[in-house]
Amino acid sequence: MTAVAVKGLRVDLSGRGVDVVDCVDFTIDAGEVLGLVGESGSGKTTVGVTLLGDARRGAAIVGGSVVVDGQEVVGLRPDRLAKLRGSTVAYVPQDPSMALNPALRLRRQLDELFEFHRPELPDAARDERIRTTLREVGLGSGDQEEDDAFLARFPHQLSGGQQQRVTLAMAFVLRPRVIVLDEPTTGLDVTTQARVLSTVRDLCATHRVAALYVTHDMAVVSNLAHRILVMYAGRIVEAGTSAQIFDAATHPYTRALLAAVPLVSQRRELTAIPGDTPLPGSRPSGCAFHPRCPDAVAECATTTPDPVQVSPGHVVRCLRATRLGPARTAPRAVEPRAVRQNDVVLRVADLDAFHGRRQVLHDVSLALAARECLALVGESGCGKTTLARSIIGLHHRHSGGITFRGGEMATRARDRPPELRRAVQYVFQSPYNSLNPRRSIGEILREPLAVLSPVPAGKGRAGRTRAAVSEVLERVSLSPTVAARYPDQLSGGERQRVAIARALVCRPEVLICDEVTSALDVSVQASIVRLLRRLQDEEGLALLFVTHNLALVRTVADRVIAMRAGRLVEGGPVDDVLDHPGDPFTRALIAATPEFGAAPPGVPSAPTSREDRT
Amino acid sequence: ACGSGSGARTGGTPRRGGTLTVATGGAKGSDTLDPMLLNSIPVSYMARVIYDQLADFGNDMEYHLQMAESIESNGTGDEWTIRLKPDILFHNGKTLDADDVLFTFQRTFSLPGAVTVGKFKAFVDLDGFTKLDRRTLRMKLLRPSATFHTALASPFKIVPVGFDPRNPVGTGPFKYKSFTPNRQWVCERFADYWNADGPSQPSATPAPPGLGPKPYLDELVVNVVNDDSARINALVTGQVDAINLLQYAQIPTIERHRELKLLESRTGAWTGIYMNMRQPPFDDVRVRQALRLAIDREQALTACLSGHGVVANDLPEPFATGYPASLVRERDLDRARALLREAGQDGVEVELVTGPVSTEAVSMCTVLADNAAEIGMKVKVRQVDTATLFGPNFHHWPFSVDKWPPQGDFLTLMALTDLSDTTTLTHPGGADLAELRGLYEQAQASTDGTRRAVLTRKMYEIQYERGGWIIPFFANVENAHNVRTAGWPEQDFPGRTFGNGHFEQVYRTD
Amino acid sequence: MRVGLVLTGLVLLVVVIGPFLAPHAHSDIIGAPFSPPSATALLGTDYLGEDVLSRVLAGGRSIVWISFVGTLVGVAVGAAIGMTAAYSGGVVDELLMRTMDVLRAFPPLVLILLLVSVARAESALMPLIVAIAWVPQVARVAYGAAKEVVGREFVESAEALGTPRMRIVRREILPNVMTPLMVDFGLRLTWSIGIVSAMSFLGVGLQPPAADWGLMIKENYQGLALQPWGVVVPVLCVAVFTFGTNLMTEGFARTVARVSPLEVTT
Amino acid sequence: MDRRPSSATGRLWLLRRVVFGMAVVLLGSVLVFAATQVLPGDPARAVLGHEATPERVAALRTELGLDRPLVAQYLAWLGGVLTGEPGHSLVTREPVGGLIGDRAVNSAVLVLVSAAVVVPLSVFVGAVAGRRRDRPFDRAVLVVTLGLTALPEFIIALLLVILLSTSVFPLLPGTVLLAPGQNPFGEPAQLVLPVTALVLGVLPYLARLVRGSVIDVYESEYVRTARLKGVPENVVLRRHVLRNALVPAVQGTALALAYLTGGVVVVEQVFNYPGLGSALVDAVNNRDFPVIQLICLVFAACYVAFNLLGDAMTVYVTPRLRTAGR
Ligand SMILES: Nc1ncnc2c1ncn2[C@@H]1O[C@H](COP(=O)(O)OP(=O)(O)OP(=O)(O)O)[C@@H](O)[C@H]1O
Ligand SMILES: Nc1ncnc2c1ncn2[C@@H]1O[C@H](COP(=O)(O)OP(=O)(O)OP(=O)(O)O)[C@@H](O)[C@H]1O
Ligand SMILES: [Mg+2]
Ligand SMILES: [Mg+2]
Ligand code: NI
Repeated sequence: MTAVAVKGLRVDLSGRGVDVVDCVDFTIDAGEVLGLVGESGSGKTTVGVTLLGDARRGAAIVGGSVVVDGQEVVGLRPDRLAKLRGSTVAYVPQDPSMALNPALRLRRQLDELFEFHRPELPDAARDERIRTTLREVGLGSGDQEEDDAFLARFPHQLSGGQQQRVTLAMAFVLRPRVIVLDEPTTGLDVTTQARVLSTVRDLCATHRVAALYVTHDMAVVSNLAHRILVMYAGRIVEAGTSAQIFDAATHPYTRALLAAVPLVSQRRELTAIPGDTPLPGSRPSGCAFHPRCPDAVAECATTTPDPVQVSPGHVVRCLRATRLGPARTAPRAVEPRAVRQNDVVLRVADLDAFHGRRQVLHDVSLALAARECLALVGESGCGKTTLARSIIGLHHRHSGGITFRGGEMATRARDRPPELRRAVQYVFQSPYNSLNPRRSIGEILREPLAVLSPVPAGKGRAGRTRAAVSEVLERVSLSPTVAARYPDQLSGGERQRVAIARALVCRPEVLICDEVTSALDVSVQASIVRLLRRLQDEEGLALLFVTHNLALVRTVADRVIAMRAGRLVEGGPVDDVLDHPGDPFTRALIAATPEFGAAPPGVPSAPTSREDRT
Repeated sequence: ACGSGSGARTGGTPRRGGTLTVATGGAKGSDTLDPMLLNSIPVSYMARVIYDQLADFGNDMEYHLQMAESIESNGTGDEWTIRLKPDILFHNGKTLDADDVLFTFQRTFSLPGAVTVGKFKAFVDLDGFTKLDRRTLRMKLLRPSATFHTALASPFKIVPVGFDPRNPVGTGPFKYKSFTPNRQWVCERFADYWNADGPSQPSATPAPPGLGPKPYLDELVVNVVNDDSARINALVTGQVDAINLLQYAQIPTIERHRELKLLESRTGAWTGIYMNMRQPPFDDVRVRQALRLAIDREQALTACLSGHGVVANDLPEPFATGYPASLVRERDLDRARALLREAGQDGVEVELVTGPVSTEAVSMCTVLADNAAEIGMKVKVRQVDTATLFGPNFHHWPFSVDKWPPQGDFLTLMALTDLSDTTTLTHPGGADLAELRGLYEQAQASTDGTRRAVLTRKMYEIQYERGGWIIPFFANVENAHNVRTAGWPEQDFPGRTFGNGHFEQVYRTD
Repeated sequence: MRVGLVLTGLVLLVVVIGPFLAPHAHSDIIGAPFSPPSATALLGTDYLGEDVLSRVLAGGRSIVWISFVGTLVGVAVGAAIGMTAAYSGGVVDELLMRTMDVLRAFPPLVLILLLVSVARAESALMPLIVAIAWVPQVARVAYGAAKEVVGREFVESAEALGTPRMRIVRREILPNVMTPLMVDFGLRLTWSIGIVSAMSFLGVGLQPPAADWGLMIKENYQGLALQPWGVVVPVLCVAVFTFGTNLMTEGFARTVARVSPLEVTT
Repeated sequence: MDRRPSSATGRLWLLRRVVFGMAVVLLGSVLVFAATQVLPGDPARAVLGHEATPERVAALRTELGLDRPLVAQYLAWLGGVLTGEPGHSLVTREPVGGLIGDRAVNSAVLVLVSAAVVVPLSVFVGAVAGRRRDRPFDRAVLVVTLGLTALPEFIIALLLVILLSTSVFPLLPGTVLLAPGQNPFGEPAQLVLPVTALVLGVLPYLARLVRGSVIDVYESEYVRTARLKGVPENVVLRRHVLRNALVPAVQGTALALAYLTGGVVVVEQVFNYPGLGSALVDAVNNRDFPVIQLICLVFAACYVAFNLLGDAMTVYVTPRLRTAGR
């Protein structure tokens, strides 16, 4: 039974005749989960909210039809639309911390739905429904008093995972026919994500709800969605069942996306998609993907492709759909590198670190060899950043030894000699935060040179500095013209390259990367990872790679150490640790990481202590 | 000047009783109803309402006896006998007698900051009093003073023995009810006013005969509204019946409103500019005279008073005996320039310290500076607040301003100003001072009025030729009231506003 | 924003070249007080008989100068204090900002009155007095803006490089608080004009015979019924100037800073 | 979670704020005292007037304690303030407390009445403008508020007097005449213009603040979520928008109150209103520093109190802060 039927949907930026999405057709059956994937800016959210008859401020649905549960929502009167929203079709927003009203208690926010959609329902019945739903999303305890106390809370009194579950409960409490989930797990750690995903799957199955699941992460939908739509620049470029997409991806874009995803189970050479997603209004003619497409031919630039059915239910919008060879779902696996372990450049011994009076690191010791990439993994809040910041001299409250090539390093960066400050460099997590928005890239890159003055003063200094800047930009594969731009004129990936360039410009020996890819799309992540590997190979950098993403560890690192609650729990060569995890914690982490290609991973359902209600 | 409007226009039938609400300007936080400390316009006319004097100058500056039946001196002017009128009651029911007068003198001399003491200091001997009977007091003075009776006529308010300024008691037409400095004070009718049937000051709308004894009003409420605009606003919107210290520019506003009437009077009050004769460049008489010749009195009168006043010739007390009306100074820029050049002070620069002592004080200085520039003298006007103006430098500014009410007698004034060591602003010295002193002593010692007038005139002439005062004009006082009130005096030569405070003859007509 | 620029420019033009165009010296008495407009006095005369037009042309200098310099100095000093406190943290932060809190407890006009009661408002001192009144307020704004920046990673990155503190404040923090500071400057300029003219109005600002718009309003208000121009024109000048600077600030805030000016200040 | 402080720290927070506020006032008193003690003018002279002799002035200086060391003067003064006897006016010789008390009440009435008018009005205007963003009403509000901010307060006040009292429509009294001790509420007509002047002074800022925060909230994800939940538009405004938009409005109100206390100085002067502001201007002109000191201190205390109130209210209307104590 069809719950959603979208035909010829087009959303324009108001009054500008520029489409955000166009020619979108799809259907969702009751009980079916449809995955909608694509890079940032491809129009996923735009499509998602049209199912609720909505378009964001500044945009409008200008064509096509959206039939939800037998009712056309395009052009529906506002009051009728309001009746529909929440009861027939529900929405789970991307960021629960922003989407819950901070001034209202949870009960009120849940109850509100009954107030407008089921006013006839007696209080007791409502209560019952709310508590059942809470149980379903894994928040209910079965104990009425405890539930009441929970419902009396305000949103800020919940953890991120709990907040996301509340939004799920809000969506499911009225048993809608259709539900739209917009990247509901971004920002959650893997274990929490795994639990939210299983909740969604169970709920859709039990209540026969049709779901549209929006995400940019292929791995996430791989074991959730029955069918998948791949979106690029406002068009659906490929649609098919989960199996068809993962096993027989046809569109070059889909293939590229898949090739960019790192896997826990397999060390693979990640390939990045060159360039950026085009914005509405500046999309290339013909096939919008052609400038980035490895398989593009001249025709692609001029002819807009029509959907082609390559097999039953598998539709591809590519001129060369039938002519491309078999899918290369599994990129080339690579061998681990050999690193000499005895050439230790950086050593941390028995480090205890504190935030205020709280000790966050206990007896941490590690050694980093030249040319080596050491990954540091651990769940959120375990102390990874604190360790990295202690090494670089930004976190001062610690005891224990940090030595560089045998020389003791002062706790404060300012107290260290310039030579040491030059040799150990740090790249921050967020490229949006780590570049001064008011200074040009050139100025940003010249700053380390000016402060550490490796370019000797004297005549021609300015020229040599400029040369150094151009050179470092080239090393991170950016054009020297970027120097004149400001950070907000760059994409996230380009910014992260600049951040890396800033670290590289004074030719360090050790680079500490703290979650440098977690704010980026997978394909951009792939390009950054490739860049780091290249630098390591070509320049002999030693890398301390901090991450919570185990799949990345497999791809990037030579050795890994796992940390839990401020203590190291396990360490060793990457393949040893990931293939035969010794610590139960490492094992759980591996299990929760979404995977495709390999056997679908199991999803742990027992809540861990972190998620316990306080 | 446009006088007090055309004909009498009253709002209705005159009646007794009622409350008169007025708004006054010029009040200070330091105002007090203590009659020895009167230091602002409002308290000076309020004192007239509550207290009374032995003798007085009328609104026309004519001397007359008030509570005294007689004030007589012996032939040499060093012994005076004061006889009081009978049956004058204080507000507390006590009858006025010689002890009260004696007490008033004693209090004047012992109260810190008493303003009236200056007039008496040189003459009155506190041990020289003899009480002849209940109503008669004889005073032996330290030295002759032929004008002692006029000194008694300038504000010298008789208070009862044991007077307490927190509960002021006098013999005036109104009884004190409440007083908050800088806010409001209230007085009520005193039924036993001794002079209830006495003569009134001339008025365009005198009380009709049937109105009974004075005062006619039941209550007098004086609100302090120091801001000129706020004050006239209060009158226009009917919140008060009368206001004082009207600005000349506001006169047309009054004239536009049919229910409002202007009350304008010439005065003998003046704002003077004082040259310190002991400091250069004013130690040279030529410089002083040059400035006095340079100032354009007509222009000053127009600019500062919009013409509401009369030109003066650097001499005060125009109503005093001996005032030389013939001494008129014409503007003469050539002579002024010549004098300045002679003195070698061409292009000299001086600072003129001025402040809000009167509404015209600052503009007067501006005009002077303007005129001085024409003879090649650079006068820099520095405006300061009263605290600074009257600060420690007050008597030593080289060039400054101050405002004076008329004293009724030039000798009294000289004693308070140029002849006083401590309070002079002009600091005459040498031969001038000696000559002035001599003339003053002679005049005080002569009981012959004609001779006194001659001596006084001599002093006036010295002032005119060599003095340090610049008095460009006498300013009119401007008040306004609505037509629901009448009986206001036409004249107010002392310039104390509200018809010199003669509220006892004001009545309502609504 | 363009309208604001034009208005402000117009006023500044009057201020700069006005005195040269004035038909009379600003303190020359040219006729009877409050005479209506005539050929000699195009806008009539004021309470002393001075030419209103000449005084208007001459009277902008003081107010524009005092409010501009006062605001500039106040914003500069306040910004320096706020940024230093925000970046230094710890004792310096507490010391500076608590001092500012104490100063901030006095409404600007009250602080100014307090200062004026100490030092008379000589025209050279006035900008300083205005500046002092703004320092604590601006310090607060700069502190807030800087505090948001000091925790950011690019500042840490500079610290990890061992960049000298002053250089961090100048190079990393200042550019980021510049925008709110500019908006703040615009707003405070507007307020300064109001405050300077209010000072004249209260009689604690510039003193006659100086020509000053605020003073003119006070001086000629009583003659409003006779000769409105003496009040209306300076009021218009003040209003146009504040309106202009206000529009400019608003425009700047919208286009460059993408914030409402109020958000910056509160 | 570990970030949540206990209830004790919540109460401690308030206590600390109060203590801190008092410290600010105390330091403010030092500032005020220090500032007023370096006066160049001689208050004794100002009191006695122009006919006083130097001996009289010296005697008065001694009497007033002006010849004692500064610290001793300060401590004596502070002790006096704390025990309710903040000295005597140099000018009237009356106890300062008595002089100011009545005026403080008047000013408080003025400020509170203005606040009572301007706060709901601003919230209403701001909310409607924010709701109808970029529509004619909103545009009109923006233009009018911009125009109002361009006019200094005293000019607004003068224009009001011309317009509504003396010249154009003589409807209302343009001068306030209150007997000492008289309740300003007894003469409501007299309050209208001063209150209007203050309201017009504050309205632009507060209304724009509310408008801005309403717009922000309208743009927020949770309002979008509420709409996507099918909540009717009027309920969205009432329940979801206003409640959250209130937070900046509360802060803004505290600010506006503080601003009003400053604004009374000018407005009182224009209307001859017998309040603290006009008393301060008089005192400044008279160099009556016991009065200056006390009034400035009262202003500072009010400001601190308003801020404290604003903070407390903010905490109260912001669950995130209010429940921090749980
Ligand atoms: N109302 C709007 N006004 C302006 N631009 C818009 C609007 N709605 C969408 N866009 C633009 O259209 C493009 C698609 O937006 P959309 O949010 O649907 O993408 P998305 O795939 O959900 O991206 P993300 O993964 O970042 O959430 C973006 O470039 C966005 O900037
Ligand atoms: N400035 C701080 N003050 C107090 N506690 C802090 C501070 N920064 C971090 N912590 C605490 O220290 C612990 C370790 O934090 P850290 O940032 O090192 O974790 P992390 O492993 O990097 O986490 P994530 O993966 O979320 O980045 C956490 O419990 C955190 O709450
Ligand atoms: Mg999206
Ligand atoms: Mg971290
Ligand atoms: Ni006349």
